[in-house]
Amino acid sequence: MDLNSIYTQLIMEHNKSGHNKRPLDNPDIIERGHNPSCGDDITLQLKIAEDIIEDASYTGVGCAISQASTSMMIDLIKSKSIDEALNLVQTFIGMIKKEIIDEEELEKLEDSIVLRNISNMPARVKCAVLAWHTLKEAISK
Amino acid sequence: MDLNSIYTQLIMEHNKSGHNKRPLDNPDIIERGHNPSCGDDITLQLKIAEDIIEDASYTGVGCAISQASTSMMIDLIKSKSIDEALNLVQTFIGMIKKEIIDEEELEKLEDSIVLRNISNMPARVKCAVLAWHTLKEAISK
Amino acid sequence: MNKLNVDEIKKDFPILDQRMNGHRLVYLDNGATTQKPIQVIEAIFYYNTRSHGNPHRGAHQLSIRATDEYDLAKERVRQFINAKSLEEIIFTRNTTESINLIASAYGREFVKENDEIVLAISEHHSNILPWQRIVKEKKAILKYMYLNEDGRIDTEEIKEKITKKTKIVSIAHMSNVLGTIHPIEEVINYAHKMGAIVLVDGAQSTPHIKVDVQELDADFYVFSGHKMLAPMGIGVLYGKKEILESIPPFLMGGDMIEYVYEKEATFAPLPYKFEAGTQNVEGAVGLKAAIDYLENIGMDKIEEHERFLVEYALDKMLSIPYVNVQGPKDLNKRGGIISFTIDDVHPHDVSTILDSYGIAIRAGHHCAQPLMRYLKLPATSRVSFYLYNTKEDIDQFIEGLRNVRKWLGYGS
Amino acid sequence: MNKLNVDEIKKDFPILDQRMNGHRLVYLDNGATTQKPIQVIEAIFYYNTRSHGNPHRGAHQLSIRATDEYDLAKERVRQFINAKSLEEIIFTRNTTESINLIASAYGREFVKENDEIVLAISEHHSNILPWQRIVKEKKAILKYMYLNEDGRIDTEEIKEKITKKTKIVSIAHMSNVLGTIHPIEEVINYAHKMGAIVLVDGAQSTPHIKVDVQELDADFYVFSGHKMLAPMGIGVLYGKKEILESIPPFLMGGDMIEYVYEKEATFAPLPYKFEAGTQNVEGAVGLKAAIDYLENIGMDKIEEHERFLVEYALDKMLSIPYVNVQGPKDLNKRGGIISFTIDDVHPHDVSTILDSYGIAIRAGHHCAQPLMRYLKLPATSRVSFYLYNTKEDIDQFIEGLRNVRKWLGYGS
Ligand SMILES: Cc1ncc(COP(=O)(O)O)c(C=O)c1O
Ligand SMILES: Cc1ncc(COP(=O)(O)O)c(C=O)c1O
Repeated sequence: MDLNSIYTQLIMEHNKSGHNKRPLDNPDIIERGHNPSCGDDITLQLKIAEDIIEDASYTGVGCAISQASTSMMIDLIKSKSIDEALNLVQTFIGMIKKEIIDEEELEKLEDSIVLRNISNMPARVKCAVLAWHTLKEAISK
Repeated sequence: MDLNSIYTQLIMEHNKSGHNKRPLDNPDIIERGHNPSCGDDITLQLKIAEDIIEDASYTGVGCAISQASTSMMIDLIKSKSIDEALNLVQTFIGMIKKEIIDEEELEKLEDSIVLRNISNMPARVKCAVLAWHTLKEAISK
Repeated sequence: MNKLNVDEIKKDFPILDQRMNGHRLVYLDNGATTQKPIQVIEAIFYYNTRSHGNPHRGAHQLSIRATDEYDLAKERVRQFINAKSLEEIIFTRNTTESINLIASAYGREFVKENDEIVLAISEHHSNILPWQRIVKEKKAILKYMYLNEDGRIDTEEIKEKITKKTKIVSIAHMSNVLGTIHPIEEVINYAHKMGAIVLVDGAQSTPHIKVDVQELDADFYVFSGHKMLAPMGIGVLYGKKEILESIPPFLMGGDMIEYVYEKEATFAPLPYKFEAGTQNVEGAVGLKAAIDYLENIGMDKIEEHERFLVEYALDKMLSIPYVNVQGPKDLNKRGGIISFTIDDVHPHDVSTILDSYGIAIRAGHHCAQPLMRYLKLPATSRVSFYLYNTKEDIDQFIEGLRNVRKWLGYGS
Repeated sequence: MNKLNVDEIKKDFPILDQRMNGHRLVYLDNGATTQKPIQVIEAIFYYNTRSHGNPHRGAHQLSIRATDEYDLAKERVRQFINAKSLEEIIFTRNTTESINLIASAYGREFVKENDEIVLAISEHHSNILPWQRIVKEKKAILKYMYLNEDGRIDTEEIKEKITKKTKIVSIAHMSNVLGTIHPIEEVINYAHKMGAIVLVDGAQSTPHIKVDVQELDADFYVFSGHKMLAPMGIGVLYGKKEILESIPPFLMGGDMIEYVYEKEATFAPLPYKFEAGTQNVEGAVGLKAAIDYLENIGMDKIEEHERFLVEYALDKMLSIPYVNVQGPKDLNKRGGIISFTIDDVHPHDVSTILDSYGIAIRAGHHCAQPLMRYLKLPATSRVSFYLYNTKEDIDQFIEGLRNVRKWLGYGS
């Protein structure tokens, strides 16, 4: 296991910066996601106008991987449509499960692509996918 | 394990003859003894006059070893006093547990001494001692 | 048709390669517990020397390996009995615990006053006592399906005992005393029609015949590892997902939770809800290796081999006048278990005498006292076969059998 | 004074002789489960290749050998914890099952409305959930003894929580999170004065310190084999004979009976009454070998060695400014477990990073969510030692610890 492939510069920065970690004013959707077994617990907040995710943020606690994954996801989905966002979730989960390996397809995940190596760390997969599952719950309702 | 030391002529005869296997008329004591795990189930019947066991018999079912042991015990205790009988029980149990090994002491067990080898067959010890434990229950009350 | 190469198979079982009381060991007590092939022994050895950790609890390599091994074993069991999903496979300690879990958790939740629970009279104590308790607790009613002369349950008996009042039917797939294969498809179909659920005790069937829980449509199916070449201390409870989801946990503690507060707790999803405390990973690893071994040979071939052994043994036994065989005579209705008595000789003496010839059999009530009482037998002797038994084993057994009466002073 | 020869001991543990992620494996997750010496592995191997049978059920040699092995193991456990008689030793699957047995069987029999059950806030989920259930069923009351600043329960707290209304006190001898050794003598004395019985959860103590149940006067004492060099799937329940006799069976079936009729049954005497179904003889054999191994070295020496390791580790950890150690500072009040946090780094990241240096530790809530909530910590990292850990193991751990923050972009 190469730690460098997991704790990358990007993850480090997203984990530390916390630029997406704040409550929104009057969010349209609030969705909590949690991993009882490891204690990661985040709350996604979304502002949605005409099917477009206008703003997004999160609050909560968790490890660097769950925090960075959440933050990167938020960067990615802002200004996207609900359908696009759902498609991104699918792509991300597919990447982690190693079901999607086509580089071109994965490119649309932008920064989040750095999390692909987490599939080599079964104990931490749950941390990486938490935000994405939570988003799916939030917007497929 | 030498089967000859267990299934002896004597045991065979006691098992087959059944000369002590009958109900008594008006017994003074009736005591049931059983081994749930193997199904041996005997009922001792005793006639007692002034501390002397005047007559004894048994009814019930069980393997050759339990039947023979019961029959030999009955032969032994007839006309003995309660105290003598209790003492014989102790000697018999002591023999089986290999706590009593003195030949002279064991001699008083008469025929029953052939059961000493049962201690090499842990699975059958219970069969051999059933009658003796039952007798003890019956007469130490 | 490919036959079992039993001589090769036997080499995999080191324990069988020993002499007992001066004779070749012939192990015919497989209904009680089975022996382990070196492949199972080595799988456990390898686990213990390379991969042992507490599964599901750590992020370090050993814990991850242990988790993988555990999950792989569960998937293997799922395939083996063709369950729909992993959530339906719960590892327990043995058949007894599996049945207790269902009787307690399902029974306490769903059985009401005057409900009926139906068993077969031939059930093992482990499939009787837990129901006696729940029936007492709930003021419900316990009923038994009795056997016909051939040791089987017939259609009329099924239809008489299973009614609209029946909540649960619990029945062994194969009797551990008579070897009878019960008509569980018929029982399941009819019980479902009446609105009852069915638990199948597969302790004696799973090791010997191909089981498909979906095809059977069993609601619960349970078995023990130690009767199918695997270690002691590991058992399986299969349950349909909807049903398992509807019942509360049984044992509590460890990883079967979601959130725990001082006064209350929420529970993990299936199957973890029913797996309290540290699980027996070694046992699971051994069970996986055992299933690999069995399927590598082929359950159909094992079944065929045992049928041959039963036929061969029955034929010889029936030709001895003082041997009385119990159970069905029709080979299609029975598995590799034969219970018998010998005139004038108590079953315990039979087993001690045979043991002196190196032959391991069982004698007694076989944890089925109600059946023994029903058959009016205080005890029987029992031989039970498995894939490593040979024609020679049976010859040695028959030879021993012919000597039994002599030891007790009977001419033959 | 004779010190432990750890280099020799380490050679007995083949699993420790491997490299993990390019580093020497340092196993510091002994609180979760421990590794097996070759002596234990071989005892199981030998059993499986020479002596395996179903105990207590057969009159043949293999069954007799299995019975002997099982009984010997039980006698070994009796000696190890100095129980008065064999009837007081019941083999279970693990600590969790032992506690569930008591909570269910004793609790259902004796706990009445408004009775109080008292736990420590630091209990493992396995010692919380079974009590939550019985309290709910019986409309009884669950109370917690809280810890003082030093992570310990003081006399005032004991006297406040344990009262004449208390029926049962259930408390760990040693906390699996903080390493605190609780004042269980004091708890037991006081509880007895108030008329309550005491269950001691010895999962973390029995492997590491000499336990004498008679001296402690514990009513129940429970522990798991897999935390003391033995296999998974075997645990122990010690109970005072009079108490065990007064409570009904828990799991039912198999050999725990005397007579079984269609509608009712009578039960076997102690300890069999509580041992339903086929027991885990291999597990018992492994447990015996583990106790032999431990006592051959000496529990006092093991305790002393661990104390040395804790002192050495604590000293180094306390000198690192961003490491925060939980639990008692007084070495006499704690065993070989240290929970800690690192500024700015989540415990799960700590454990993943240390794993990449070959160091196995645990992170999370350690199955003690109420304690974590009480301590206001979402999670901690935890190291836990055993007889095979060395000074070098701790050096490597400390070295790894010093690298953790860098991986997350902090200067040191
Ligand atoms: C204090 C304590 N109690 C109970 C348990 C549960 O033990 P097991 O999982 O072996 O049942 C543990 C360990 O996980 C423990 O540390
Ligand atoms: C039909 C049947 N049911 C249940 C059991 C109990 O299995 P275990 O002792 O493994 O729990 C057995 C075997 O003893 C059996 O043969």
